[in-house]
Amino acid sequence: MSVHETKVHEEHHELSFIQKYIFSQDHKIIGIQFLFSGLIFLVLGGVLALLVRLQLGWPHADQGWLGQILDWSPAAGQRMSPEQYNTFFTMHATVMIFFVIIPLLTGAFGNFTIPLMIGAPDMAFPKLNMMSYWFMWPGFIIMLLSFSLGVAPGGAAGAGWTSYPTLASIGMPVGGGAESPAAPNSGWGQILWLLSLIFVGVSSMMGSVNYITTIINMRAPGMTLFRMPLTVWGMFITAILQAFALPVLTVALVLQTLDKTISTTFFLPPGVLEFGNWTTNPGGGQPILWQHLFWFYSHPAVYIMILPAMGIVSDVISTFSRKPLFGYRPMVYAICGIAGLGFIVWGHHMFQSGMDPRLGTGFMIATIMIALPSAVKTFNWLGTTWRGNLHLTTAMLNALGFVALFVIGGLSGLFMAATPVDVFIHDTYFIVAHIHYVLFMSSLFGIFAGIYYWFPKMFGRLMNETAGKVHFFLTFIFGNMTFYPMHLVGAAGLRRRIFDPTMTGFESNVQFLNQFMSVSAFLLGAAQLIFAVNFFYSLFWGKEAGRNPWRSNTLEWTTPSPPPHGNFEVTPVVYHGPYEYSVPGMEDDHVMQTRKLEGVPVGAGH
Amino acid sequence: MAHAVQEEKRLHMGLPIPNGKLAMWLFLVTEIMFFTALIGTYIVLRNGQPIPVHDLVAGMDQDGNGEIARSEARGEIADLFEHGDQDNNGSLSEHEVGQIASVLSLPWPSPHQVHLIEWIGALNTFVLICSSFSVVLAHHAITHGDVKKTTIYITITLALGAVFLVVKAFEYNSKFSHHILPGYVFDRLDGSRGAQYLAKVQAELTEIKEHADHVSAEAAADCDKLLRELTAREKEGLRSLTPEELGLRVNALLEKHPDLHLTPVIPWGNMWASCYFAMTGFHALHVLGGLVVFAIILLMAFFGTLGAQHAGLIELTGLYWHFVDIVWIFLFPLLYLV
Amino acid sequence: MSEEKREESQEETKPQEEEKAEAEAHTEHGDEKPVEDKEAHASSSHAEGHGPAVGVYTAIFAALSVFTLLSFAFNGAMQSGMISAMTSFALIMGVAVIKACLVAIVFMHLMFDWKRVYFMIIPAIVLGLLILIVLLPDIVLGWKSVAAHELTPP
Amino acid sequence: MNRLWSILFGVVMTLAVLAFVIAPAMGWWLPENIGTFYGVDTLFYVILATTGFFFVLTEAILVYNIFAFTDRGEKADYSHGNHRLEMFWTAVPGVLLLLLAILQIRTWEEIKYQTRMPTPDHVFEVSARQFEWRIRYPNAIQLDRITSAWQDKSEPALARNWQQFPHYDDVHVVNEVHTWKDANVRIYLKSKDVLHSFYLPNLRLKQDAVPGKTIPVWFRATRANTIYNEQTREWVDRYNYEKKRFDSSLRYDLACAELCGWGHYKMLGRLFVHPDREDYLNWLKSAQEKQRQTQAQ
Repeated sequence: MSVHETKVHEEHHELSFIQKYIFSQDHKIIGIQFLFSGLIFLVLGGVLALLVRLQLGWPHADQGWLGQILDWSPAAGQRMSPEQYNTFFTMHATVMIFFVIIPLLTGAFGNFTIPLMIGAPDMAFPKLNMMSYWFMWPGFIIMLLSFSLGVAPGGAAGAGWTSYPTLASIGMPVGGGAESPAAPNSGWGQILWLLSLIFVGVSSMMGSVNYITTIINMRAPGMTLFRMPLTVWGMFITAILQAFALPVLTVALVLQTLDKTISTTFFLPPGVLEFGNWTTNPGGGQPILWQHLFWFYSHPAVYIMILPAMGIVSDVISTFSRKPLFGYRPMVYAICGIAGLGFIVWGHHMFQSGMDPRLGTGFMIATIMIALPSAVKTFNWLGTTWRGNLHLTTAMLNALGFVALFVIGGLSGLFMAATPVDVFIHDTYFIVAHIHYVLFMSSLFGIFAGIYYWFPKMFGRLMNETAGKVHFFLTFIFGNMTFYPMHLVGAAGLRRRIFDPTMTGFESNVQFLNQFMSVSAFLLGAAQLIFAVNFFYSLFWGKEAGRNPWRSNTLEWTTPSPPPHGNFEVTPVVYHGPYEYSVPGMEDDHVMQTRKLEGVPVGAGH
Repeated sequence: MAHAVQEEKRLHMGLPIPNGKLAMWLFLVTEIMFFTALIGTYIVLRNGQPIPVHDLVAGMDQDGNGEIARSEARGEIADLFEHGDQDNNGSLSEHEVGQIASVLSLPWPSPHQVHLIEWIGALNTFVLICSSFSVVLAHHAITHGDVKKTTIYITITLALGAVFLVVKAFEYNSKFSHHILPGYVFDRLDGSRGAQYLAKVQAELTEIKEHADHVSAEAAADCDKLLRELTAREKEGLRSLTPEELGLRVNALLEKHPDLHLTPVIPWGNMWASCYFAMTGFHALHVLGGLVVFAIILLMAFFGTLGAQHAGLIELTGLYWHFVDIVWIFLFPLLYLV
Repeated sequence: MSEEKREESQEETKPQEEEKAEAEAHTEHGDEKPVEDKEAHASSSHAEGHGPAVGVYTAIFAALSVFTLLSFAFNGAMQSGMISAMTSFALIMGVAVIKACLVAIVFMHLMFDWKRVYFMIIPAIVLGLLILIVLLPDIVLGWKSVAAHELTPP
Repeated sequence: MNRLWSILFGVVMTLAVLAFVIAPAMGWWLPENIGTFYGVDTLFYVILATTGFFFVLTEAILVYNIFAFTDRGEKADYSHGNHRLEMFWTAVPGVLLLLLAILQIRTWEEIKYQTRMPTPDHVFEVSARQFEWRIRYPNAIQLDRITSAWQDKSEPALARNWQQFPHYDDVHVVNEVHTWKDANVRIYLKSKDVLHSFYLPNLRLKQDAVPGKTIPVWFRATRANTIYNEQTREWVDRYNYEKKRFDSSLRYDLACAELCGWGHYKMLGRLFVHPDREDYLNWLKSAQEKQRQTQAQ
């Protein structure tokens, strides 16, 4: 085996373009592939979000040229139909969660940083790594195909990204075709949605097995677990979450696919359901079972979408505060705590679902307690900046933005966690505000921080700082203008997932805020153009970065930018933790992890 | 299996365990979660079924458009259970009715009702245990450098796995021929389902009548009698058999002559079939995957590239295969016995 | 190509130095010892070298076969009314657990590898049981209580 | 001056606090609570106060840090943390959160636990379907029987029977929930097709309707808004009894809060709270009369 593998190693240097950049087995290229596909889908998800906002802001307006482009019927004032609206928000969530945030955080940053930060030449299984990327593509393609009316006559899935049965799962009886009597777009569109997610799930599973193996077994000499940077810790725990939770989602997806295609009855309740003149065959299953299986994965998935960002932000803040991370070990324990508790809180998505209310009490206590590790992390970030020497680069600004906004997202979570309050705000815009503060305002700021921070390592060039700061400024302002008022409209009771928010008294009260949020959302979208231009401009004409532009300590900065195949010229040996900044008695304010400190007592977490 | 880059002798941190084995165990952990969710679904759905016999009879839709019809039907069936159906010329003896009633009142189909034969399941368990044994022997052989023995044991394993699948295929076939498939099972006979059932059984009885030589004389006679009853009543203006009555009669017939191709009524049969095919189907897919790997190993042996350096590969394959065995160890009692 | 070579040559000249550095790196923070791959191979082949003999495997195989018969017998006893359904369920599932443990411990070499993989297996089992336990009140008991109303004769 | 970035953070966070201060004045706030689940509102404010305090605290420290320590021109303090501080800010929020959790339990039990629901004065069935609420009321005699048989919170067989098997002279109404002031209402919530959610914002009530399940729901409305209009001979809502005139804010909507298909947004109804039982029974009688007429046709 070893002889064979060494050979493969050497062959890499005569690889064709396709092997080097398309079907690459190099973790860095794969990471960059994930980065690009994630950013492309970010555009798609963003456009879908703007369409949703358009409808919410001006539900009765004639959409004019846009309607013409999208072929909306002139008879209906060139407005989108409610079915299309459902499709748009369903696909917005699906694309953003499964094709943007998770691939960007775990796929792009996980792949790029893990081997570099632990001093490994590559992932443990490069071929598996490549497969994990290319398994995303059938998912991408199937999901995109479902938008085509030729493939899915009812349009893409429109039953919400949670795809609750029986709306999503009802299919015609055997031989009745794939159309759904419950919702026109839960026919083929829904089946394709399920298949696509199965592919994405398998891809993530491959990735997580690879990450865990790599982190456990391929660390450089001296890189003990408690000397790993927090980014790696975040990725490690995320991978564990995925490994344990994803199979359950896969089962749920498969069972729903069977329900829709071969008339199994896992989620079809006993008793006949009536849709117009059509009735289902009797089932014997349970609609709530889906919710349990789904949230058993999808709640940990929320942490999958935030833990890596927390890790990235910890690294960035420590680096640019020129100060050791405050409370390294508590930070690690907090991540583990979030992951551990994360497995026993899924029921808080189901407080109003008809779940046994006694379970609700238990889930509530666990859920409220999960705020504790999050609070500890926030305090430690503040502790890190306290009496530091802050360098406000774009990466740092984004990281600070993460902290500022994660506080909002974290605290608003308490409202939903509290069962009685949740009775009122469940399925209102309050939850929409919460999820966007956690996933957009936090995870995406974490992603931006990561991109600005590692861009020089990925491509050897620095991004333009001025443009970056303008981008941050506008995103921070418009982001808050878009999502903050959602708390207020949520408190006023505005339901989520509705086509026309002016139908009831309590909802039409806040229509002004809806328009305000829509305008802000368009501005927010426009501000991202600055990022796109900056990204591509810097890719080709940015300033040369050199090995360690930020004067960071971690191992990836000991290599050239971009690192060569195999990463390290010499296997690095690690002597101390990753956050030894501003060590007293040293001239330089940073000490690479590979540099031995003589006579200075150092140690993470002590 | 394990194409690890880092197999060179080099200092590194971590566990004293090769990457391949660690990853295989991680994979098995995801598989544990996968099958837990699948089997868990089965367990909770099965134990969640609340409905004893009168629901087959009365239906349980709650809009209650026909309360009167329902209570009438309930009364009739209660009569049927208590005294036998008098105008049936005793084709359903009291004992039989009691027996059928007790079977129907189970909250879940018994193995018998869905044509599961316990000893076949046990046989398949034994086959898989044998294959586990042979694969562990193959691993033992290859660690001692005995490639020839390894090849033999792997061949045995492959053959046993194939036997398992063949047995499974026969089992599936018997389900197909009795229409015990999700969406096809008649587990309730209210509303339009009842009319569908009447038509279906009538067609099947006619079919049997036309090809009477395929079944025993006694069975043919019983079928003929039932068919005559079914059709004669319509002509003579008598009260026709309700779907529920017909269901009981067909079940009784099948009790007597298990080989008849008649569609039985199986309360919760759809749910049962859904669970059965999902669980055994995924298990069979895993078996198939294992067989593919064994076939690859055999090809390697055939071309002479198999050697002691592949001990790791065989160990990992063995781990996977044992796991598949363990899954079946749980599936067998859950599906066939308890 | 050249980089590879350089790496290798440096590897060759460095090991002693590195190991020393290693040792020092660890005296400061001795929570984890580095492992040499040689050692890893040695310890996993340990299982093979001094692993269970064919005799042990055969014994386990025999035990598994006997247990399969046993669960079959329990089922028969239940059907003929000798033991209650609950008892037979408990016995049969108990036998299944024992069989699974035998396979895992001996055939899957957990008797050697347990201390290296337990940290994955235990959480999986705990989480698996957790799903079941949480689903029980909701789907099993919840249904039954609703059903009880529905079954009350009018 | 890089430290000016602190102004951005400071201003945005101040505006965030201000937004919650001015929102009630602008009407972007919790709708009027006409039910007895005051606990929901109280706990909302308790959590708002707690989170508000921590929000201001953390953001203020963050803004201060950005202002004070940006480009300090001297080396950062070398510190890996403080064990006692960690213990402090783990223990204090931990205890607070636990208290917060315990605080919720009673209200939750009051709203959802079947065993805690009071003996009802009024019983009806809500059956959701795409995209309307079908409501079935027992007639006056049935209602009397059911409620008088209801003792010690235990549901009588009569009620179970009624919810399972519709009676021929039940009153069927679509999208209109009628009750009277201060009546304990027990609803049997069902769904005929997909998931729906029974959402009465003014009563702080929300419960999913699950096909195949009957879920009990209760509430008590404490403010009447319905009056008999002599001219049109109809009962109309939005009537303010205290001010003796119509008031559009007294429109109590019933909405579906769980995505149920394309028409989810328009699956709406109204809550009519009659001033007393007598008025309700009058309405019931007229609705029954109307139903008979349409059936006769």
